[in-house]
Amino acid sequence: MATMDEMYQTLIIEHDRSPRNFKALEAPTHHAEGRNPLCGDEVSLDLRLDADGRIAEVGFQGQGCAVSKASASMMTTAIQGKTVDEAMALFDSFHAMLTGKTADKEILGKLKAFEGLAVYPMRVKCATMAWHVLKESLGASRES
Amino acid sequence: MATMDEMYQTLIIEHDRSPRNFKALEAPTHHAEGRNPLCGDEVSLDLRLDADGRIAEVGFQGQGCAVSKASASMMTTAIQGKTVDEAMALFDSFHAMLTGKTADKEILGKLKAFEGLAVYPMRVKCATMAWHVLKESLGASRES
Amino acid sequence: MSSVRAEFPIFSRTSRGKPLTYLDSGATTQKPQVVIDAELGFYEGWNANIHRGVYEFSERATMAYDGTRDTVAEFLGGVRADEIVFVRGTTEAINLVAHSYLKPKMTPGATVLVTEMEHHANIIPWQLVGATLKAIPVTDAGELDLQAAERMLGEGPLLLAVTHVSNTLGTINPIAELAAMAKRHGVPVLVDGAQAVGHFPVDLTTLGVDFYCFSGHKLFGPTGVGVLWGRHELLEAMPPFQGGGDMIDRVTFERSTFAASPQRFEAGTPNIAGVIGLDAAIRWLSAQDRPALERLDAELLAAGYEMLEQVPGLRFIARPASQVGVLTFTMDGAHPHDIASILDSEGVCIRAGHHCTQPLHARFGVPASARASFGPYTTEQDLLTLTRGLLKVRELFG
Amino acid sequence: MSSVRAEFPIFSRTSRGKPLTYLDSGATTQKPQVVIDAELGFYEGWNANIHRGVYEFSERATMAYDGTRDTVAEFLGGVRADEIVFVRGTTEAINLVAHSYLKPKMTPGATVLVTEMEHHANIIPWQLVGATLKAIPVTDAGELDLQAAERMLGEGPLLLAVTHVSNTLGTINPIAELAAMAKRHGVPVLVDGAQAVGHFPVDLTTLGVDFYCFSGHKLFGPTGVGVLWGRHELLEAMPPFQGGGDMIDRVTFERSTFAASPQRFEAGTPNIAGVIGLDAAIRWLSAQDRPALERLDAELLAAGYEMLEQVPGLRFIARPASQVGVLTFTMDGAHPHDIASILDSEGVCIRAGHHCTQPLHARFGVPASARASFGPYTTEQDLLTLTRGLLKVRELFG
Ligand SMILES: Cc1ncc(COP(=O)(O)O)c(C=O)c1O
Ligand SMILES: Cc1ncc(COP(=O)(O)O)c(C=O)c1O
Repeated sequence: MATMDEMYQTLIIEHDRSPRNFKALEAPTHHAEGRNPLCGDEVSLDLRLDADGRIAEVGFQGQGCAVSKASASMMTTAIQGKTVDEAMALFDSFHAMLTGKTADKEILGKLKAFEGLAVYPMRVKCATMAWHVLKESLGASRES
Repeated sequence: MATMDEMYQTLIIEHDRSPRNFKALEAPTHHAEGRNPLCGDEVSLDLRLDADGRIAEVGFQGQGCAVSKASASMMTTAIQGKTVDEAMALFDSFHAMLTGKTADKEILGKLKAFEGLAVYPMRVKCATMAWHVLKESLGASRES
Repeated sequence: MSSVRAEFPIFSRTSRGKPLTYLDSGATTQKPQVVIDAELGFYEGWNANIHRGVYEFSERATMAYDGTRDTVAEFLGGVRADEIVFVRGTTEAINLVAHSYLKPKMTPGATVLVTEMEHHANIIPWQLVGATLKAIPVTDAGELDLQAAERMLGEGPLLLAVTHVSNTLGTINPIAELAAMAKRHGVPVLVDGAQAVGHFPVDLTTLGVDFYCFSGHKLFGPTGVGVLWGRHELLEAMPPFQGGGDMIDRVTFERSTFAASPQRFEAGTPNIAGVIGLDAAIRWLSAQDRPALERLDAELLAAGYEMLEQVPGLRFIARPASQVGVLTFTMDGAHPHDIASILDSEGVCIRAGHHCTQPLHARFGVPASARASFGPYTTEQDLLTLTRGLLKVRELFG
Repeated sequence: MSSVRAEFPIFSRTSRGKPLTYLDSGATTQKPQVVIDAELGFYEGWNANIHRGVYEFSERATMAYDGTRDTVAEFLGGVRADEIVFVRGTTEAINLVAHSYLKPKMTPGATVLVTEMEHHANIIPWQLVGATLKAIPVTDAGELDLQAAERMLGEGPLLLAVTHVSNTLGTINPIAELAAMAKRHGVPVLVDGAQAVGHFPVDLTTLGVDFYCFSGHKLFGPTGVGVLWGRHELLEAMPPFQGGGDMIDRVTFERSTFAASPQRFEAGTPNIAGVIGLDAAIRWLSAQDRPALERLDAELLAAGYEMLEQVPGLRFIARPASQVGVLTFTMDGAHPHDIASILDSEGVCIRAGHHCTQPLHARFGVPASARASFGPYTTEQDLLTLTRGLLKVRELFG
């Protein structure tokens, strides 16, 4: 399991420098924003679902620490093409892994890189914020 | 120096049972009341000063613990016939003795019996209450 | 000798040179070694402020502090952890509810229904926010008059604020029954659990009340920490009590917004070590054989009544049918303060005065009383020493 | 190596397996052994509730608790002991003044004058009682604009509420000068001394202010205890803040009357062990060579500035002419939380975020910053370790 240092050295800084899908969408079907008042991290998320209910396109914007930005960036690539239920299952596993619960790590793929964060609970919020925003954007729309 | 037990055994209970000057005065020149809200002790004090400014007559009433009643009773006998300044000097010595300061014990006479109370600071209030009321009654009149 | 007594280091000490006979657990309980060690361990080993640090000690302090909400939530029968607000003690908890729950609902003449046996902490806060108080009467046996309660609940009070256990009489009030009554009348219920939680388990998932509060220092924990539990919907709708760090969302000079409960009610640096000590205290208590402790308390109480009945001139204020280990009395010709002083010279610690229940004392027509109250470390020897001391008082004053 | 460091047991511990480099004393200070022992000694040796017990332990606890007022009064330059009110901390002190002093004077549109560098604890309480805030601007150097202060004091605020030392920038504000100005305009002054009292002596007999407050946990004392000092005439005229035991005179259901200050403001069982620990902390600090500690702080600060200036991309938020040992900065390309996490892996404890000063961060156009703050146990080695850690951050993010 990677230490905080190693996590930074490998993927976190790389995604912080060149975040994937760092953009607003032209015609999003879903949108939500989130904020961590304690550290000032902010994420704004756009999604476009296609007719089958798959996530066709996703973009995020915001400011914050490298962990939250890297996590948002990796989330956008991980959920692309997934159904809403698949994306939520991914979040459940991701969340379980970070809070030290038994998690289905198989489906996590590259997201496993964050595993070492589980021993730094104060930073887990940073890594899950984008996912909470994702959940909110999808949850809100499902009800409407 | 007497222990709490010995103090009770000797004078406190005797004065509690038969308090001296336990009465209201017919024509007091001075009056004041005091109360210790924590234990419910209450003292009401009447004084009559004569033309020379000497305490000609004194009476107290009230309810409370044996310490406060005994102290009030002994105070009334101790100040009888004294000038206001002499009574206040007596209080100063009494107070000093009870708060562990150097006191002129010579002038205290029988009041020395309370000396052992100095090591029971929670009860010192009970022993000084009547004196505080005395001071208030005299102080108030001096200003008017 | 009670088996838990050895876990409390204070019992190796003397009082006025005599073996310690501690019968004032109603005022504050003694602390088992594990509680003392928990605070000590924090200060010596990982002291840090909470919530905004990412470093190891701050992380550990934060997890311990917020984790205590889980401990408390479980202790209270399995309520939500985010319904646990940390405060200084019962007094602050009630003031918080008075300020943030009741005050916004206040109209001229609005009443709060209390009882004649309430502690001042469950009287003054309501008066300070302008409520008129009505009080459910207490019978000669020291119990609540439930018929009067039913009638008074029908008179439209904004809240019923009632103690679970009387700190003066030991009476265990029928809270579930009162809460059911209150519910029929649409009246929310706050329960002062200060004297209850240390004596028997409390399950808030079945009790049917809306707010519950207690103090750590009466629960074998540290001073300066206590708990307010409130139903989530109620807490969420309440404005802040105090303002400052840690309870905010966004702050500008024009306007500030606030965090969700329970954070909204915990402004500033809390008593972190106190909360950590409370966690240890609750874990300690939960690990005991609680039915056995309750039995012990009842047995000692029965023994205490029997012994004290032998003391000439001693009168109990009341003798409720269901009560915890508290003996409250007066003695003909001897003021409670004198009783306490003479007992003190024998190493016996009791409390004398009005025990912060002036209205209850007025109800029973005495200005003050003497109270001996038990803890799980109380022994029959303590009661024998008490009785011997009271006989001596009797001799002196008899 | 600082001579006092050995008195703090925590420095024998490691953080993330590395020697502890504690640079977060602005958030909370570490505790010398004498403070820990004072609390421990109380719980193990003479634990009791205060004020209403006549037995030895209660008497001793009462004397220790109330005696701490003398210790604090002397520590603050020799004010009256009955002007010392014990509270949970700075935050509660300010809320108390907002509620009991300011609120009765509030009229629609009434203002409180604060400064742009205030902690949220000196912002929100005034907003909660309905005051409009005006803020004295902070210059680029991180200092108060005194000309603006003079002008704004002339605009009729009900109160000037100002921090003695900025928790974010370290700025030592010219309180005596501000108080003199305020006096000319007839404006009373509250000073938030949270970050001051641990760094230099404060003499309230000459400072010319009306209220002063601080927290024990930032003064080498326990959490959950703090002090409000107020001028006797002001305290005496103020209504209670919280209601409950120990702050009353007579209680009836119709009407209650209250004790004199400071008791009137201390409802319920206070943090007795905390006050006893605070006493030990103040005695400990007062026994130190304080000018030497101030010199050490200044030397380390100068050294720290020099070292950190060598870190590429590091920018200090501001650099006030007169300040205590605090270094607050941002780094190009690295968020403060990431800086703190990487330092954490080296055993270095700093704080990242807005430090409860969102308006000050807005003033300097940054959402967050990293802060290293010193205590009397801070060493040059700590600063070297910090610098090395920051160079590593630079390497990763550069
Ligand atoms: C300047 C200042 N004021 C007020 C506070 C609040 O103190 P506490 O959290 O101890 O109530 C702090 C501490 O964070 C501070 O630094
Ligand atoms: C029944 C009851 N309610 C409230 C209180 C107040 O608790 P605290 O002083 O810990 O705030 C007490 C303790 O004296 C009590 O016995």
